[in-house]
Amino acid sequence: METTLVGFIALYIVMLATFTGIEVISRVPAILHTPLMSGSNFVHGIVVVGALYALLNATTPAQQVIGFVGVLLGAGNAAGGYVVTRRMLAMFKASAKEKA
Amino acid sequence: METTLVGFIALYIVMLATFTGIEVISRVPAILHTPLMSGSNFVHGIVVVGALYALLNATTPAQQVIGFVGVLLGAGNAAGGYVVTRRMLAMFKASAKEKA
Amino acid sequence: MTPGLIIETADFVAALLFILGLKRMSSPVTARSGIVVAGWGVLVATLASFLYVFGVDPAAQPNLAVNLGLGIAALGIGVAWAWVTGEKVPLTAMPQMVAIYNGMGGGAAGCIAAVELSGNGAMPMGQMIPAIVGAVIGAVSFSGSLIAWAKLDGKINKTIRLPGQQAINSLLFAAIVGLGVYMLVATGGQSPPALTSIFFGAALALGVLVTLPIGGADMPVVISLYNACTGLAVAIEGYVLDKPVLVIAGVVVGAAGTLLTLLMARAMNRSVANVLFSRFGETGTAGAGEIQGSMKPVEAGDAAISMRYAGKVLIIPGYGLAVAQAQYKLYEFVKLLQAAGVEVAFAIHPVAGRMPGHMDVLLAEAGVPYDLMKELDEVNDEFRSTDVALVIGANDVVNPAARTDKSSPIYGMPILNADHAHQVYVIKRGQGKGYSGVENELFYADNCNMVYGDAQAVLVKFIAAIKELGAAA
Amino acid sequence: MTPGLIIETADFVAALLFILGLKRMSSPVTARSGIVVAGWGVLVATLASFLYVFGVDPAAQPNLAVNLGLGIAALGIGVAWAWVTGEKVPLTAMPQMVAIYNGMGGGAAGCIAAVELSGNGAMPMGQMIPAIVGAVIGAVSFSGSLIAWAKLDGKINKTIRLPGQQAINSLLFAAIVGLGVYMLVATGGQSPPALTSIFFGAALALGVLVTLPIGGADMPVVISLYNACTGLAVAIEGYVLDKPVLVIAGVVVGAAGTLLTLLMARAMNRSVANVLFSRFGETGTAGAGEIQGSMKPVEAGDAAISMRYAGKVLIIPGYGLAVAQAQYKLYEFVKLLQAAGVEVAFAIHPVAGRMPGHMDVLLAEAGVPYDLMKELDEVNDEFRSTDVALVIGANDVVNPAARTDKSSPIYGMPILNADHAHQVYVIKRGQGKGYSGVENELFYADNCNMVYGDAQAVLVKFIAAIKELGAAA
Ligand SMILES: NC(=O)c1ccc[n+]([C@@H]2O[C@H](COP(=O)([O-])OP(=O)(O)OC[C@H]3O[C@@H](n4cnc5c(N)ncnc54)[C@H](OP(=O)(O)O)[C@@H]3O)[C@@H](O)[C@H]2O)c1
Ligand SMILES: NC(=O)c1ccc[n+]([C@@H]2O[C@H](COP(=O)([O-])OP(=O)(O)OC[C@H]3O[C@@H](n4cnc5c(N)ncnc54)[C@H](OP(=O)(O)O)[C@@H]3O)[C@@H](O)[C@H]2O)c1
Repeated sequence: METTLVGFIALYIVMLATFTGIEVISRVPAILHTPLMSGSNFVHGIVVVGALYALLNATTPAQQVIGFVGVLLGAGNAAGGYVVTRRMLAMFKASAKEKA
Repeated sequence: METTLVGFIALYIVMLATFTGIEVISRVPAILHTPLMSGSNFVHGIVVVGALYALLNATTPAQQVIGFVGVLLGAGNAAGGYVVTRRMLAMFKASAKEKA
Repeated sequence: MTPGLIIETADFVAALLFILGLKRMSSPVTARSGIVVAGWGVLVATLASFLYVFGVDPAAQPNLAVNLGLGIAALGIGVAWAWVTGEKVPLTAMPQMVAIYNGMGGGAAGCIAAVELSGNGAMPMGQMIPAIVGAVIGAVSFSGSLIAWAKLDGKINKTIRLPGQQAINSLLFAAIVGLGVYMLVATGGQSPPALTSIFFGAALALGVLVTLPIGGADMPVVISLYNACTGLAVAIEGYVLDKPVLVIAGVVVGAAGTLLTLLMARAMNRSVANVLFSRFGETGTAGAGEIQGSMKPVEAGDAAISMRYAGKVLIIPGYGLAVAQAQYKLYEFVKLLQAAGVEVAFAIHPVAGRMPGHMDVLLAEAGVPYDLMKELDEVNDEFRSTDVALVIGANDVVNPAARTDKSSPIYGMPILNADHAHQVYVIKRGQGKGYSGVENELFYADNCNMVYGDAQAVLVKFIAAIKELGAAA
Repeated sequence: MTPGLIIETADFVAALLFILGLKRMSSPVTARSGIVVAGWGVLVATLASFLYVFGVDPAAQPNLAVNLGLGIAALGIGVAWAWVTGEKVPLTAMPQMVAIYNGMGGGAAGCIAAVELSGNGAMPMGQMIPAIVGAVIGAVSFSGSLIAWAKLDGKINKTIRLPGQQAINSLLFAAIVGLGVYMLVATGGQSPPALTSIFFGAALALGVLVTLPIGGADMPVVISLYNACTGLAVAIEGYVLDKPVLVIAGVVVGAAGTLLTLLMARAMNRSVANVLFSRFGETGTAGAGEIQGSMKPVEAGDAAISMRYAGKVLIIPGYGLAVAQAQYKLYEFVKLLQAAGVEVAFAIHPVAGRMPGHMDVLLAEAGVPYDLMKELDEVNDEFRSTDVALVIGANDVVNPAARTDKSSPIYGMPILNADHAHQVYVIKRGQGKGYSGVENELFYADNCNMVYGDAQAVLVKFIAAIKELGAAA
């Protein structure tokens, strides 16, 4: 893989991602702060992709074990975060016609 | 100059800058929309930096002329945008004690 | 630190300062420092860019002293000229100044492209395509903005429309695309100067031709659009030059310009394409039906006195206030009311006047504190509890047809609920219609009275009436 | 398209989907689709990443089949386990599940670092420094989150605090830094496995030791902080692996976690450092002075009937509602009131309960529509025009001392103005204090009556009283 995240470019990406993150997230209303917590937790589950890369390139048994554990943990992060967030959000409903 | 804005990295920068721009700017209240227009106009005055680069690297007289014009125009953009925006913003004041 | 590193650092800092500066624009309290913050960004990056002298192309080495001199001269002249004009232009002429400064930015982007395309060697495709696209956008933005300036400044008064305008524009556009592709494929970055000149000439002509037929009143939308275009051109040339700071600044401005353009178009109930390609009002006027009732004039003095004894007055300024330059007199009048214990605020429609935020700047100029300026959403429910709504040179923004008349061209546009106030006074010169050219039912309503006259003249009478009252008491 | 290009495209799409997904979280109307959008992002990037098989290191080539099998197995097991636990965990156990999933992410980042550091060749400094820093953050986040899980899940009940805790932690931290520097300088990316193991062991131990002394009630703050840490670790390892999508996702999550952590800390009127390093309540309780007056108990039935005949009731839920799991009974009661024509809404304090948004999720679970849930700023002025404020298991969030008593540990925290309502009823079991351990003057106020009992039990009585009334009528 050609290295692209060199020097200042990485800084630019971090700066812009920080602004994007702060702006986007500060618009989430307090009512959704618990799902936001688990939803953002889900988003870093993308780490599983990095773990897969590490595992596929493992050469020693030690690397294979660590890589395996990494993928396992990352997959758990992603899947668990997704399910829990979806379950919570599914509960938020607007007032419907079906009045009590 | 080493080329760093290659391929996807440029796309990432554009994507993040777009989100940052939209989020930051949609927070500007209607009351400040005229200064926002001239202020953002000022920001692209940074083009003068690119024009300077082009001029300093000019080899032919034609390039020198075009480069000169570019720097002139860019400098006008930046300086004019700044002055006009500052003047407008300077007028916005809060209610003070000094009641009429 | 090497010169290259210093330049890169300065660029990074500039990008950061731009975003921080724009973030400060989210409140009138911090906005003033925002432009200063962004200003430091441009300053730092510009100063640092002189360090390029340590790394110029070997081919440019012999020219270095000359180029440096030219650079300093160009910077000096450009800054000095813009600073002086910017300082002394009256605030009413702001829109055309924004147009001209914006055009200059587009022109600068075009110049960068021209230098790169007249290149010192073969250019890879990946650079050449953006360079050409950026060149066209920059050039159109340049010449188009100049036309916008000329129109707003009264240098061009007519909307000039050639027969078959659309076809001509399309042909020209096709020619530009063709030339661009030819430059790309056939010349590989070494296109002969004559060809490049024709290419740029065509792009400049396109900007002129596209802008000429658009009416002067639509110019602010056009300027905002060209602002976005210049941003885009700068971003693209930034990519060509491998300068991330230009890309970021350009993209952010592109977003800002696009947002403001859409906002204006939406608030005018038209699409951006409609603004650009069709003459407005041609269909509009026919729409409105006959309105029942009559306009009831009232003496300026009587209106002023009834406001003097009101509990709460909401003032709705519009384009006519700007035309009459009556904001100073208006605030003088408001201060008299306040001194008499009347609660006064300004209800400002997002597209009152001819630019977004036009009225706010105008009122701020006269010294009105920004906490008295209320936005539509904030104030619209207050009209019911308002004794007097005073409409000054506004028309479309208080037209109830926008709420009720599906056939009206302004139907669906949010309006200020002036008609909900107990009493409405409208200051205008006569039967003149607003920007959209439709009749306004509000003026015929039972609770509405007209104070005819130029806004400035009427306000002078208002002030006199109140002062007289004070002297008599 | 080459495999590499497909992977890069998928990564880019994933980053875009993450941001679009999070943007949808800005409203309960769109939030449900937001997590789905972000979900597609992870799915696309994960599937694409299998294309790495076409470009593995030559050294890893012989292992490819095994590695691929391991990868699929690990993915399968991880997803299956998490999906099943995630689906069946009760909603009350959400905080600890978030903790454990978060810890797993930190662990995965740590594993990436471990693989890279046990590298296939010498690593440049520019990669090794971030790899090591990311490893520490990831490992601390992993073990710390597990402790947080254990505490919240009741597996660890005591706050375990060693003598000289601070000194031990500092020493351990210094040791980790020392080891890291040694690995960096002396081994050049080829550090012996034993050393690496000690290094990671120390980092894991640090996470445990830092988290153990923190009280269970403070755990949500800690989880949010570790969420930010995991984001940071992921971003850093993304840099090491040259994967921009990891950098962007990690940084965005880091921002989210930091924002939520600061929000919680500020709403609790404490600094983050205070949460982490000092036992809370030790000083707090002493602060409050004697309160005049007495608590006036009232029968559950009487309270219910007075609400039945009120015009407007605002309900303030707090931690006690969660403890009693009384949200279903509460909404049943509310529906009875609504059927009787009473206007009912919920006033929700940003830090009611033990997590930000805790009450909202709880009420949503019981079926309360989100448009009845009002935020503090939105609702606080309404109390003056409210007949009855019903406080259920809430304490700190309605404590007027936050407004008036400068010596109180909660002074300055924004509170719900329950005391401004005409009548206040408070449901709680006895004299128990809230999270901050201070007395609450509101309970002694003239317009306040106490309904003693477990929230669930009291609400059952409320419901019975209203139903009886309906039957009698
Ligand atoms: N703000 C923007 O971004 C923007 C951009 C482009 C277009 N627009 C459009 O501009 C319009 C703005 O609405 P508006 O209500 O502010 O203005 P308007 O609808 O254009 O009406 C202005 C009124 O002012 C009166 N007037 C003109 N000169 C006057 C003077 N010297 N003294 C007193 N009255 C005078 C005119 O009537 P008399 O001739 O009878 O005096 C006219 O009816 C909207 O239709 C909007 O869509 C806005
Ligand atoms: N939300 C967050 O993000 C977060 C995070 C960490 C900390 N905190 C803190 O948590 C506190 C939240 O305030 P709060 O008002 O929601 O709760 P609180 O101040 O902790 O008070 C809870 C009250 O509920 C009562 N209670 C407990 N179990 C009950 C039951 N089964 N039935 C009826 N009542 C019961 C208790 O009194 P009895 O024992 O007399 O019944 C207690 O006074 C704030 O201090 C906040 O800073 C919040």
